[in-house]
Amino acid sequence: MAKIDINVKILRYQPAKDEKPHWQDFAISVEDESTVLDVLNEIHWQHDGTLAYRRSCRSSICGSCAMKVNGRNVLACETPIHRFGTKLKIEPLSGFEILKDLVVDLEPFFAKLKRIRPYLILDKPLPDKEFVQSPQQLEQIGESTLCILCAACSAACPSSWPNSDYLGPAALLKAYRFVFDSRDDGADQRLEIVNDKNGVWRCHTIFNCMEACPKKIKITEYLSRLKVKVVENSL
Amino acid sequence: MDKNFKQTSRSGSLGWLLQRISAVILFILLLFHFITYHFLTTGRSVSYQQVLERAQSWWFPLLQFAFLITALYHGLNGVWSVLEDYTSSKTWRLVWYSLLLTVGVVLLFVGTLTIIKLYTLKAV
Amino acid sequence: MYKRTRFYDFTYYNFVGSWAWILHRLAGLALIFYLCLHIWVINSLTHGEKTFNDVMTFLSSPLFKLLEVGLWGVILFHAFNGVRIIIVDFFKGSLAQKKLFTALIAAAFVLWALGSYMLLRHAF
Amino acid sequence: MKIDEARRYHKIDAVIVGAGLAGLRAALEVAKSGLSAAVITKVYPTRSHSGGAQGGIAAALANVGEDSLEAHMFDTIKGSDYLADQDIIERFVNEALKTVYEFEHMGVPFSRTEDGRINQRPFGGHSAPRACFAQDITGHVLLHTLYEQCLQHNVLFFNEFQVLSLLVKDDVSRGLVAWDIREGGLHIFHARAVLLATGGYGRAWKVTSNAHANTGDGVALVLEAGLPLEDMEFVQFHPTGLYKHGILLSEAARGEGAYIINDKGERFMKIYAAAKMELAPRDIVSRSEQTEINEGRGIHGQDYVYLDLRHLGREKILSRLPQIHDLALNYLKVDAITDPVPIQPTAHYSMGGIPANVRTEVIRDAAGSVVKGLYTAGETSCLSLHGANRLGCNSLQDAATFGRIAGIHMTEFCKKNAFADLPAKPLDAAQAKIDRLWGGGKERHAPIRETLQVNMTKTMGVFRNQDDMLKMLAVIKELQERYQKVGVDDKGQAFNLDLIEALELENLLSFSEVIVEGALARKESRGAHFRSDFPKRNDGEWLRHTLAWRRNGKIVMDFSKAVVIYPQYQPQERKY
Ligand SMILES: Cc1cc2nc3c(=O)[nH]c(=O)nc-3n(C[C@H](O)[C@H](O)[C@H](O)COP(=O)(O)OP(=O)(O)OC[C@H]3O[C@@H](n4cnc5c(N)ncnc54)[C@H](O)[C@@H]3O)c2cc1C
Ligand code: HEM
Ligand code: SF4
Ligand code: F3S
Ligand code: FES
Repeated sequence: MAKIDINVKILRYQPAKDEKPHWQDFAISVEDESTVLDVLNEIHWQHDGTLAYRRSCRSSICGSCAMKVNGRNVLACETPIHRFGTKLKIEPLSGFEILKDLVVDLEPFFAKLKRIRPYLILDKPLPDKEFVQSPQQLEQIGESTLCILCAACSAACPSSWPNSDYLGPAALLKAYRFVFDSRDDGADQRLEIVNDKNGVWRCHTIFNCMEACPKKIKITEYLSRLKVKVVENSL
Repeated sequence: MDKNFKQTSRSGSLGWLLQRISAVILFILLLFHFITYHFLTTGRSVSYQQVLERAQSWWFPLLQFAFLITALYHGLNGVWSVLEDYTSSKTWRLVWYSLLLTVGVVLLFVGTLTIIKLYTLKAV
Repeated sequence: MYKRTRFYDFTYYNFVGSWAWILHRLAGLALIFYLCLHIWVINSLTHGEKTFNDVMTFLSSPLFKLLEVGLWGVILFHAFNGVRIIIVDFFKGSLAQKKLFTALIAAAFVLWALGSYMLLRHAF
Repeated sequence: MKIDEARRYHKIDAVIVGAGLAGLRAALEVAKSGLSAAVITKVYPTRSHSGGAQGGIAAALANVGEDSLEAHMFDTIKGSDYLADQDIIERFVNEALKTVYEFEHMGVPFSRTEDGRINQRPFGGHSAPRACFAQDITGHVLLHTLYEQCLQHNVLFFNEFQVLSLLVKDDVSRGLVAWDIREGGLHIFHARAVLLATGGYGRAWKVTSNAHANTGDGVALVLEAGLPLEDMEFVQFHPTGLYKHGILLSEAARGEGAYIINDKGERFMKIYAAAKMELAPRDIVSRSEQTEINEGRGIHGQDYVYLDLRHLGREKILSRLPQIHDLALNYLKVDAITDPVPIQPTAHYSMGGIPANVRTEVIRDAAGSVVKGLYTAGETSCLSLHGANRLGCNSLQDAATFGRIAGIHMTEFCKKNAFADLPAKPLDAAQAKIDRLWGGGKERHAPIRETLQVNMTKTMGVFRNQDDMLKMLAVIKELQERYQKVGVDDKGQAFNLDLIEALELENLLSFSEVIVEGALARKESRGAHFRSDFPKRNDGEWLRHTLAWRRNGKIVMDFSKAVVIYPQYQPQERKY
């Protein structure tokens, strides 16, 4: 536990006065085991109160603090600075519109989530107790339920950059999670929604999403299974 | 809420599947095509005569024709999917689509003609 | 609000996946462009022996041979990466996509070297 | 009326503050009945702290072993050190099964038994395997599933809105005023019924497992509205907080067999709880750790001890406790496979809060008179279900079950009651808070918060005594003075984090005073509240709740609210 001097470059954008984002440098001294979030807090609390960013749980479960650090999407709160040496370059997520500094507009992201009907759709009557679901059936969707909706994947997907209509990996992963839930009866509706040019077919297996996911979810694999399911269903 | 996702009502499932099926077929045909035409025909060793001879065995035009169709379909369908990624306006989409279709039809015609001609031409 | 990324974010750290995709796309476009020319040129073969020989001479020139070597490389990359995509799509390739990439590209490289030898052995 | 000056005015049947388990569950219930329900939350719903819960949600399903509602009831009563109200617990255990089955029907991916039923595991203080869980992300999946249900039933979401004042007049709730974080500007929400579900207040401590958002806004708002708070002195400290960060290392580590050791390498729990060792209840383990630290047996004489996983082996650590391994590595650069992990007790759960009855109606005096149209549920409420110490896994169940119950009663209330008129000048209180911060005082909020948190951790931790607490009170008074002169750097409207944090600090300073006053008043040791100067439980005088108001700037207490005790569950000594 020692103090080190680091150089932090942050992409600033204050909507009230800036026409375009610009870089600002901060030379600060922090403990060597700090995380990127600690660094932002330090700057915000001690140097420049106008810096804006999102954070809450600071234990990598709430998904607030996804941002681009040295060219990669990460969760600021779980990323120790010792991974980067003494130079940090912090930017908001690509792909989304910037509201202010590191805060991006996530409304489209959540709207897309809603779009794929992210809830069990049931035709059968409810049992008195729980539905029976075997551990093997659960296994199919287990990993996909880890998603914390941090948007790191969707922001990293080159397919979404030129075209913000694309549903994006996070929403599609959610579609997978319900289509492959043994309890669900709504696959037809949901597959119809994702079977669209702006749906699953805009995924070109680029893998940036999977590389960016802080929960290490094998997103591309699940999107592939979803595609095959759509094909099976539409033939 | 739906302003964030324009449902295009265009399914991509068939295009996607055919792109992959055509790819597998192409994989075989293209290697074949390259070997027969490009590797074995190098140098001045190939004469008009030889080419015509081979072109007139019964299986050759069939393979060439299959190659022509799959390659055109796969390639143009690929370009279409690229263009779709970058154009969202309906009009432009229509323009591109017609253009690709025309190119496809013309090349299919020219290519087929070539194969038939090569098959029927008598060496002089 | 400010929209920063309009087409491609070149400052994003590019992983195996995204470079492979860009190259695959460019290769595909190059190939369909070549295919169009190819069909056109081959058609001229049917215009008699004189034209045939003119074309053939050009096609056998060292410059063209070098272009062909490049073409062969482009084809192999697109074809083998295409195979990787198909394995990802249907055979759980995502779970080892980087290894797959390395293995397939290595195979493509070997074929490229072999093919290039074949193409160039009579050229100079 | 200054409604015109509000950026916007919304008229909605039921307005729910907070999008954790409690808030969302209530909103869902209201929305299903066809009334309009709006959720106001300062972070996106899925960012709420409920998502951080790992262990599980308690319900006596008896899927894995023998269990019964009575056993669940008794465990909860005993766990609470007999301070919990037993009528509340009775309703709680009766509804708990329904809550879990409903969750399952909504699609929660609970871990399963071999025959496909909801799996359950043992948890501290529960006498049977009662924790229904989903891997180690139970809260996360519950929260996400509920959010998705709310989307389906068209609950209105006001994401990134921070509530700044309650519009309560003549003991009738009329709505509230909130600041739009995203774009700036005050909004008036005119409602028939309001639910406060703002979560815990652990952010008053430096070392805490709580999220940045857990600044106890709800309790502060209630205090400001002239209403009382209950049992605020009871705060649970979790024994395995990551050193300095306070981030929670799940109880699963000890469940899997991890040791806690001091500087001499001894498993010191053998002195304090020989039978249960590391698996004794949280308050006991936390106190034992602190005793070791205070007596100089912390590692290198410092204020931490070790959580030792090394003997579990690489295989088991990586497969069963991957999260713990990652946390230690990312935050402390410690590899749990080869090195022990520094830990210390961390502020974790707020037992106290906004007093309410079994119908979740907010009450305003010891006699139980209610504030019309005002409800509360979840960690911010004090029903009192957890008494002096809550059992693990009971709080998710609390939030969900009483969220649902709140929804039911709010729906009923909305159907019977018209919108009450807004008070004159509804915006004034909220506007004044902002104006003052924008006025440009010289003090900054960050050092004030830091001083508060450091001192709270020092004096209001697992051990408390009169001298320390009096000093703490003086610190708080001084900080409150300083707060009057705070100004913020950021004068912008959009996403003004500076302003938000300064506003939250005001809340922290406000309720911390109540915590200290409550702890000073309660001259006994019970559950999580341990006074070195009064180390014994005192049932004769203190089988009662503390209620505290702020009147004319002073905290006023009332101890006449007695604990509800059924004859069959008389207080006994609490032994494990
Ligand atoms: C690390 C950790 C692990 C835990 N593990 C378990 C466990 O295994 N089992 C268990 O039963 N319990 C566990 N708990 C406790 C449990 O998670 C919480 O008690 C419970 O989730 C609280 O839910 P809630 O709905 O009351 O509040 P929260 O989930 O905290 O939600 C509060 C909401 O209020 C909103 N809010 C707050 N202030 C304002 C304002 N001014 N304006 C607008 N909105 C506001 C927030 O945005 C948020 O949406 C754990 C707690 C922690 C910290
Ligand atoms: C030899 C075997 C070939 C294989 C295995 C193959 C495979 C593939 C695959 C799987 C795709 C789909 C990529 C996606 O959807 O993201 C694709 C796209 C494409 N292919 Fe091929 N291909 C081959 C040959 C060709 C040829 C000969 C051409 C040119 C005529 C061509 C042109 C294209 C184009 C333009 C695309 C679109 C690129 C994109 O969407 O990014 N391919 N190919
Ligand atoms: S899939 Fe991964 S990257 Fe994408 S939103 Fe979920 S957690 Fe984030
Ligand atoms: S990066 Fe994008 S293209 Fe598909 S595999 Fe991931 S969503
Ligand atoms: S702050 Fe919650 S994920 Fe980083």
